[in-house]
Order: sequence, then structure tokens, then C-alpha cells
Amino acid sequence: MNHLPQAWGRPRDDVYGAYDSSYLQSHGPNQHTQQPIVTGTSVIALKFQDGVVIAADNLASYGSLARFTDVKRLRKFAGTSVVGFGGDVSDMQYLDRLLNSLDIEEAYSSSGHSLNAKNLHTYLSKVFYKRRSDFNPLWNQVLVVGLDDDKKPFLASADLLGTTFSAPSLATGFGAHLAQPLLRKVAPDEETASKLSKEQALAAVKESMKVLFYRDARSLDKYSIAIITADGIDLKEDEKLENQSWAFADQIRGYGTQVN
Amino acid sequence: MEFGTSGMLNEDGIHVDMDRLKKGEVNLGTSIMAINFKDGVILGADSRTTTGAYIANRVTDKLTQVHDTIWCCRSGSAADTQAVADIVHYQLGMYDIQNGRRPTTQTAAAMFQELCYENKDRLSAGLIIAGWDERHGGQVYSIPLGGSLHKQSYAIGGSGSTYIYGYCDANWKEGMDEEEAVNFVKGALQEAIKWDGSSGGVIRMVVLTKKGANRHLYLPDTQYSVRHQ
Amino acid sequence: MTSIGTGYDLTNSVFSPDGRNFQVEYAVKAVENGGTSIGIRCKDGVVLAVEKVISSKLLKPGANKRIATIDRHMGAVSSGLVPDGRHFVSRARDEASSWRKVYKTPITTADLASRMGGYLQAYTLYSSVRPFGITAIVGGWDSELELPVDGQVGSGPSIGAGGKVEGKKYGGPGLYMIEPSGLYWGYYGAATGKGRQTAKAELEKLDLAAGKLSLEDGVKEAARIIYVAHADNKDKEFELEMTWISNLDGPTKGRHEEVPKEILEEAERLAKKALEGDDDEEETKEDDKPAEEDKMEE
Amino acid sequence: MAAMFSQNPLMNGPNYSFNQTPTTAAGDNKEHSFYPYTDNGGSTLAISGVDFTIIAGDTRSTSGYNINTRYAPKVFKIGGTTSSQEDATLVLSVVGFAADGEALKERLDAIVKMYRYQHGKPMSVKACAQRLSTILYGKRFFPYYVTAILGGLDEEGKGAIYSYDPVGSYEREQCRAAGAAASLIMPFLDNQVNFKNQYMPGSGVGHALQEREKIPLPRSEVEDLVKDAFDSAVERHIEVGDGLQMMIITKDGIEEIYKPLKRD
Amino acid sequence: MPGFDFSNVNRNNALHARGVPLPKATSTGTTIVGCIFENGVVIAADTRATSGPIVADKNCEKLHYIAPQIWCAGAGTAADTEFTTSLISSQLELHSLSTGRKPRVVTCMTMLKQHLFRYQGHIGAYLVVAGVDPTGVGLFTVHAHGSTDKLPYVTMGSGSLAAMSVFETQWKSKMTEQEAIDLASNAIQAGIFNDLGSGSNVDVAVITKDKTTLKRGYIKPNERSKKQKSYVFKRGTTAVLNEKIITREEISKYVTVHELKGDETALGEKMDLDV
Repeated sequence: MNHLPQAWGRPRDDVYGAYDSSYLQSHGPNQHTQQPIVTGTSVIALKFQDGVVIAADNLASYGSLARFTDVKRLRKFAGTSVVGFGGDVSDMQYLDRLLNSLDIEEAYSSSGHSLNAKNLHTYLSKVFYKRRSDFNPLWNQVLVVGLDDDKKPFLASADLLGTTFSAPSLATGFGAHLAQPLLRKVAPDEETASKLSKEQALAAVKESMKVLFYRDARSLDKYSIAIITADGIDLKEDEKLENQSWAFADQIRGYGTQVN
Repeated sequence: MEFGTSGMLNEDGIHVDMDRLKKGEVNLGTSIMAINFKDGVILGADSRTTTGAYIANRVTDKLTQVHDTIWCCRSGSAADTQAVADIVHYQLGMYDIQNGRRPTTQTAAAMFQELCYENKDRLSAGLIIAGWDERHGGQVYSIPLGGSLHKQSYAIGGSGSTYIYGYCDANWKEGMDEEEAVNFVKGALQEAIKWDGSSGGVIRMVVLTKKGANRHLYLPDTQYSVRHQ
Repeated sequence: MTSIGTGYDLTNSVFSPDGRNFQVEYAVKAVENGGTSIGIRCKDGVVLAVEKVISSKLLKPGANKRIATIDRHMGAVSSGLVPDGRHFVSRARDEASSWRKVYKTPITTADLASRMGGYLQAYTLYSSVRPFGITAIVGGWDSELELPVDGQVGSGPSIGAGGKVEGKKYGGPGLYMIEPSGLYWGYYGAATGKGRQTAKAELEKLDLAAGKLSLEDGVKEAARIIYVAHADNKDKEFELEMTWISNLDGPTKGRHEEVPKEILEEAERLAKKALEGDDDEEETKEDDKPAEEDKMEE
Repeated sequence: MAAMFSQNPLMNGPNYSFNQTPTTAAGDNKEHSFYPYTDNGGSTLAISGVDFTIIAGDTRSTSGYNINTRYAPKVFKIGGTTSSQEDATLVLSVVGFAADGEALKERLDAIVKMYRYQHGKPMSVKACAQRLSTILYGKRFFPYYVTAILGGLDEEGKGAIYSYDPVGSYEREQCRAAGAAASLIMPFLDNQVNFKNQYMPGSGVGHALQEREKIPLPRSEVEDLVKDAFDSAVERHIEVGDGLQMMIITKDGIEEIYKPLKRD
Repeated sequence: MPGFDFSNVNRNNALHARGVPLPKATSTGTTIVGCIFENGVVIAADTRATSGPIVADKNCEKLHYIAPQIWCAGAGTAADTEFTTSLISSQLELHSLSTGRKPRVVTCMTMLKQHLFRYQGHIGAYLVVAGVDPTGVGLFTVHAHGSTDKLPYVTMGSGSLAAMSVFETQWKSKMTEQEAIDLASNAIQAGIFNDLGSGSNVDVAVITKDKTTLKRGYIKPNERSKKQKSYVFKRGTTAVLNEKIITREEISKYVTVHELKGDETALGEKMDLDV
């Protein structure tokens, strides 16, 4: 032990390891790289004949702590599109403001045409790609839904690396493992998706949210769901999961040999 | 072997490294909270500052005023949170002078968030902003580590808060009167102090209403039962 | 203006011995030559209107807008040098967006007027610049509801915040006029440009201070006043351009938008009718009024 | 345990004093936990003929064991004058990190378009090939993580294919496979396109045996080869599948064909 | 017991640090599932085996025999699942012979978990154990570290999430045999089509009180399409650089040679080593 006053109350190097001072450094490569802290889990979405359904639960986690249970992760844009955010919540808020200012700038000219979901997705993916190329990523995976230039349903994904893709159904995070198999079954290709009714799509998405609640440890039974069609956005932010199945637990005794 | 020279000391050579970041070390040793009640908001905090197991300050004031009736609770690095609070204190003062009206709690929250978000890779600050203004009444905002901004009915933070999520959720009522509200805060912080080694000392509170800011102080040797201020 | 500069008017930022800044006064002259702009602060919104004098038959009708959006909830119109007006708008947009960036909430009409007043005043201080050759009217609707911090999540207590001071109203319509000197005042009704005297006289008749005029009526009045003000300037054709901002329950939901075509046309029709009723000798001149068929189509 | 005693001033002579206190931090680099690349799987393939070039790619996009989408094109028309690229003369395929691939495609497309506007004629495949190499090398120390293949018809109207590594080394070739299943497909092409390891039966004994004569393959046969190559790659590589996108460049333009592949 | 010999650990770490890649084991990326029905249990598996991103076997068997009425589906390292199940199968048979009773599912499960626990996860076997014994129907999962779960429906392997999503939406209690088979094979197909580690066909084993039915290739949704071209080479395409003829007499010194009759083809098993 060191008994000199300057060492009082300081974590001992032999216990905690040497002080990592690198964060103080002001030269060398930019040290933007962080990690997500307060995070949202899956977002899922499915196209149907005249629109898209998108859903995400209302939880923001802090590690395994369910820290904020009223976080709306589906964000409207320009009354035409919805962006569903997974990943870091502070970056989501940054992007929300960025898109808001984009919308205001769009209103400067009264040309009548507004940005649709496809334009929005292109814009967002370039923002993501730029930030990853600067080694300062926005830690999100997002789904953008709305209509494209031909007023057809539009659904696409963009993530922190700038990777983009589109499909009749998409899901981020755990949803890619648990919800996609179900959604793909309902809409294996664009053709099938274009024949789905709104009710079918809604049912499939709600069913998927239930599976996610059963099997994703960072999920919540309260969620937001939006239906986007040519008529506009129908966003509900305080939905609750219904018809859950837990009763079969009474049949289960022990983990192996126990019978009572 | 040399004495490690990678640390940083200030003039007094003692206190600065209280908040130094060790690899893997979680340094949020504190319990803070703020709640909405019928007439405004109440902020509360313990008074312990630790470095490792050593209590560097046992009567810390973690409740910081940034405007007349806008205050914040600080957790994380003392240096970082003080720097941030000082900047916002200055900015809100300027706002008042330049625009000829008091800033709202939203204004303060927006400023805190901007600083915490844009400097997230340099700061370790978990803040709760609470304030009262004529138009909006009492409001509570939470800004956790990454710099996101959350409006809440009540907010808890710091390492001690993990022990009282259950207590707060079970005992929370909206629209409490002042006495109930003070007891809620006191009860929650007592539990946090009881179970969290990094929290302790006295309980400080600030009540913000249209009457202004009103401080409370409760001491451990009287089981926090007597108000001393 | 009775006196001339006698050398004190050759540069900006120089006072004459009797305390006048001639450059600023000349700028006001430029404004007085511009088409009439007006703004009306109604109980549930704000109307902006401008008499857009048609300088050439080759201009496309409806193009070359003169009223600009500053932020979602705010618009501006100016009389005088059009390019100066454009720069004013550009600066106002920057102020509005920088306010949003710093405070994460929309700028109020009063704050924007204050910022722009300061900006224009700076152009009277230096010899290297000239004052703005415009007088601008800024109209906006400041949300009457509590505004969130842009991007915030969560909503606080379900019963609402405690400790609010009841009975006070916040937000509402805002109308400001900013002059080349940097002077800005809030108005119930504002007018500038060539026909300002007539327009002001008409505005005064409306008793706007009583706060009774509805936005729908305001639109009609605005159209009529522009037509009346134009009557002194009949040799030139003009186009009426109008925008409005209603409260959150109204037709624009707090946004600054163009007045829809049908409503605009109806207002113009009533304006023309009112004009005919006013003085019968005018009706023979009806052919002079801009008729759609006369205009060049692109 | 040595560290425990290292702070004893007596052992190390004069130790810490306040005026020796460092005020700046040591300059060693902080590790970055963010890795800016990912691999989106898939494979591409190009074969040139006498008067045509075929470039093909599967349409699966993956991340880990997941399928992102079953339809993500890897083959793009480049340098047309319209958004539909109907008058394009060049085709680019990219496989590897899809976001870099997209960025590279858009950059090259913009350059080739500008060339066309400025010179009033489409860029030659040879010139475009050199330009692509320069673009790739321009990011030598933060590369586009893609394997690109550029195809078109050369000045004589012959099929031309240029293949690249991620930092711009390139070469004109008869045929090339790239991406996840490149090592599966390439030997097949060597054998079936360039007739490697094929000799003419009875033309000699031992080393004297004559190699099978190289004859350019007709278009229909190349199309069949491409389909067989991808069908086989799908059988043995988990990241390849879902759909086959083929672009056939001839003097009459670019034809696009889509065929389904297995989706398991 | 002397314990394990870890002397090669340091050597392996040193080699790995110098860039020598670890030997790649064939793993069964895999989707496996099990599901109880009215009077029996069904387990099912896909048939893809992978080595990294390469398909090592397009039609491997992941349903392992333990006892006539106890079967096991395996995920993880192919060799580990293979050897572990056959080891326990042998032990269980000996146990059954010595007690004179039918083997029980719980016995099998307990032997497996104790074996795997002893190896602290180094044996990478992830198993679904299912069977019917005199006490009734049993269905368990066993993880490589030795933990077990008892559930009416289970999934494992890289496709387990895809398969579980099917169970979580379609499972109900008291299903008929056919319903259970359909559900299990649907779950496997969710793995086959959504998880890259799983593919090819669906194998199913149905175990009831009376019998076990192994339905190898129960569904084959991924048949290879016909080749566009023929890839038959003319005889003589490959250069012959030298020739050496070994007579039958000579080779008979080392191995036993069987004469093949007319249309008979050689089978690996038939070849005996002459020691």
C-alpha cells in the first residue's frame, strides 16, 4: 500500500489495473467510437396490399434494466412515413430532430411535392454511411415505411454501417430471428404481400410481437403499431399484448426427474 | 516499477482522481431522484461521494441550482457533472437576460441534453433535471449516460437507484400533496442508502413550487425523522 | 422628406448634424415603392397578403412567390427590394433553425422579430454595407399547448404536471413589422409598401384590437384591403398572394401555408365585388383587372 | 503481486510530487470497438463471349446465419442517362460489404454519367475499368470492402470483363467468379470455359497429349453454365441462394434475366 | 481419479497465437425440435451439416438411436453428438440388461447431463432427448454444459429461434400424432428456410407406446434442379502420365479380394482388412 496523500482514496492499480487515460488524449484518430447505452430492441414491419404495418415495443433498456417503459420508437415523418428505431435512444432522438429539420426545410418551397418514404430511406442511409465512414456511427438499425414514388407500399432497412435492404417483411434485432420466420411465411414474396389484406397483416404483426415478448429478454408487452396507407398514418402508441399463453406451465414439474 | 504516471492530478492533488475511469469500473456511486407532486417537483439525493471504498465526502450536495426554480441532480463523475451544470447555469442566466423571460424546464433539459449527447464519449454523467415554471408547472427529465432525454413523472438515478425500482413503482402515486411527496422521496432514499454501499450520509431535498425553492435536510442519526433545514 | 443629404447621405453609418441617418431614410423610400404587403392578426390565426405587381406579361402566373415560410409555424412577407427580402428570409430561416438546434423548440414570433430587428439594425452601423431596402412583416402562431423538447421521449404524469399557474394563456398569434432601421413593433394589423396609407386606414376600421375577427373573415378582409390599396395604382396589373397560419384546431393546424385556391378565389371575388360597390365609376374599368385569360401561360 | 509494492517510494527512489504531475495524458491509442465493415455474403460471376458479356449474381443478402432479404441485386447497369439506366452500356457487379458496394456503384455511375454528358458518348469499358481502379485505390487505407467485376463490350465489339481486388488491382479476363463461393465456382469455370485439364482424346500419349482447343462459347451455352454454376454453389455454400440475376450485354443493349434459386 | 490432462492446452494456445488455425470441426448448424402429443412424442431435424460456410453434408442424420423407444436429436459439434449418443446408448443398453427393465428417458437424460457436466462444456453436444417408457412420455433438452429442461415443446440449434417462433404461435396441448408431426416439420422448415446453418430435408421420428417410426426424408423441399448441361467427359480427356499395373495375385497379399458378379457394385462395408 502507498500511504502518500496523493494516493488516498484512489483505486489501487493492483486491484483495478492501471488508469486508462487514453480518453484524455487530444491528438491521433478521433475517438468518437462509443457504444449504445439506452437501447430499444426489435422493430418489425410487413407490407400488405395497400400499405405497410410496423410495430415496436415501448421499452428503452439500460443493459438488462428495463429503465424506461414509455418510449415511443415509431416516429412519424412529414405525415407520409414512419421510421421505426432499434438501438441507441439518444441517437434516435438526434435523428428525429434531424428529420424534423429536413421536413421544415422541405416546406420552404411550396412546390407541393413532399418527401416520401423512399426518399427518406435514401437520406437516412446516406447519413448512416457517412457517420460510419467517419468512425462515429449512429448506433441504430431502422425500418422506414410508407409509400414509394408510384404510391406502392415501401419498406426498407438501414443500419449503423449504412447497409440497406428491402423485402416484403423486415425485422431488426431479435425480430430478425424470431419474427421474420413468421412474417416470411405470411409474405414470402412481393406478389403474395401485394395480396394480403390489412387484417391479415395486422394479425401477423401482432402475433410476432407476442412471440418477441415471450422470447426476447429486452422486450415489453406494451407496444406501438402503425398502419401506413395512401390515406395517411394510423399510429397507436399504447397497445397491449392480448391472448397470451402461459397456462401450460401448470403441467411442468422440475427440470428432469422430479415428478411433484 | 514506476508509480503510474498516466493519471491526472489537480492543484490539491487529491480530489480530481475521485472520478477517474478505470477499465470496467462502474462509477455511479450515488442515489438521486426527482418527482412530480401536486404543487411542483421535489429533488432528493444522498450525500456520499466514494472512490473505491473510501468516502471522500460524506456531506456532498448533489442538488445543483441552474436557475431560480430549475435544479438538477448529478450522478457520475463529479467533475463532468459540475462542468456541465456550470455551463447550463451560465446559459440559462444569459437566456433570461437576453430574452427578458425565465427559461422553462424544457429549455434547461434541451441544453443539458445537447452537452451530454454531443460529448458522450468524453463524459460520464447521469443527470436528472427538475424544475418549475408558471406555464408548465413541475417537470422532471432524465438524461442517462448516452445523452437521451426522457420526460418522466418521477426519475431515479445512480447506483443506489437499482435497489429502489420496486419500492418506487409500488409506492408511487400521482398528484401527492407535499408531505406525502417528501415522505415518498425520503422513504425511497432511505432504502437506497440502506442497501447501496456507495450511497449514504444525509438526505437532501429541494422542493420547487410557485413559492420558489425550499431546501430540506434529514440526518441519519435521527433516522431521517427530523427536518433540519 | 424636406431636406436633402448635403453630403451626409453619401455613406451609411454617418449621422447628419440634425441626427438623421439618410441612408436609412432612402431605404425607406425603396420600401415605399414596393407592392403593398399586409398582415392581419386575427383571434385564431394570422393572414399575410401581398400585392404582387406584375412587371412583365412573360412571368408565369402563380410563380415567384413573395411570401416565404420561415419555420413550420411562421411566414414572412416584405415590400421593397425583392432580393433584400430574399436575404431577409434566408437569415430568418437560419435564426429559426439555430433556435431549434439550441433550445429544441420552435422560435416564437416575438423572438424571431427581435433577432431580425437586431440583424437589420446592424446594417445601419457600418460604412461597408447598406441598410435593407425592405420592410418585412412576420406572422406566426406560437403553440398554445405545452411543447415537448424536440425529440424527447416519455410524457410525465398522466394527470399532467402539478403546480401550474392557472388562468394564464400562452402562445397565440404573433405579427411583427421590421423596418430598415431595425425598428420592430408588434401589430394587430400591419401594412407597408406603396398602398400602406390606404391599407392602414382600412385596417384601423376593423377594430382588430378587440380580437374578434376570425381567420376566415381575416382572409377576406386582407384580399379586400389589397384590392382597395391597389386602386391607387391601377395602371399596373397585380396578383394577390396570400398565406395564413391558424391555431392548432384550425385549417392549417398551426402551420404556415398558402391560402387554398378556392378560398383565395372566393376572397378575391368578394374583394372585387366590394370594390365595385364602393364607387360605381370604377366598374367600367373592370376589364383592366387581371383576368386569367389575359395571362401568358407557360 | 509486484504491483502492490511498486508504489513504495523507498523502493523506487524519489517518487510522486505535485509539480511532476502530468497534465496531459499518455499518447497511446485507444482501441476502437467499432468495426466499420460487415460481410453480406453472396457470389458473382462473369463470362465474356465473342460478342456478348454475361454478368450474374445471386440475390441473397446475409448477416451471420440470417437472411436479410432474398432479393438484393448485386449487378448494376452503369452510366445510362436515365434513372432506369435503359441506355447503359456497362455493367458492374459488387460483392462483399453491401454498403460499400452501393457507395462504389453510385460513385462510378455518377462519373460515367458525367463523362457521357461532357463527351457526348458513352465511356468505353477500358476507360471505365481504369477509372474504377483509381477510385478503389483512392481509398487504399480505408478500402471499399468489395470485389468488383466490370463488364461491357470493347472497342471491337468483343465481350470484355475486368476483375478487381478491393484496393484497385485489376485485370482483363475471360471469366471470373467472386464472393463467397468464388473458390467453388472458379475451378469449374477454368475447366468449362477455358477447358483447363481437358485434352483431346487420342491426340497423343502422356505429355504429348494435346490440349482441347479453346473455342469461344455461344451465348446459350454460357447462360446454361452460369445457371449450373450457381445451382452447384447453392448446394454447397450456405450464403448463396434465393435468386439468380443475370445481365447480358450485347450490341443491342443489356438484357436482364431473373431465375429462382433454392431458398434453404 | 487422476483428472484430465490439460498439457496440450498451452501448446494449442501458442500455436493459435502464431496464426495456426484451430482445426475446423464439422458442426451441425442445425434446427432440431421435439414436441409431445396425446400418446407419444415426435422429434425432428434438418439434414444439413456445415463446416464454416460450406455445406459438409447435404443429407446427414441428426436423429440418433439411443434405445428402441428413446431417440435423440443432436446439434453442435457433429462428432460430439455422434459419440455421446452412442456411448450413452451402449451404457443404457447394458443398464437395461442388468436391471432387466426397459430403459427410461429420464435415465438417458440423467446419464447424458452427468457425462456432459463432467466435461464442462468442452463436449459440444446440444441434444433433444425424447422417448416413451413405462412411466410415460418424456421430452428434454440437454445443453453442452449439462443443464436440462423439461417442456412440452423444445427447439435447439442455430435455427432454434426460427423453429420456436412456429411453436409459440401454433402449439396447443393434446395434439394428435399427425398434428404434432406437421407442427414439428413446419418448425424444422422455418429453420431450413430462415437459418443459413440449417437446410435440405426434414427427418422425423415418431415414438409412441407401441413403436418408433423413423421417417427419414419426411419432407424434401429442396431437391436439386436438373442440370442444364451434361458434364460427362469423353474417355481420354484426362492425360495419363504413367501407368502401373498391380495384379490381383499381388494385392491379395494385403487384402481379401471379392469377385463382383455382373451388376453388383462394391460396397465399403464389404471390404475387410486382412490383419
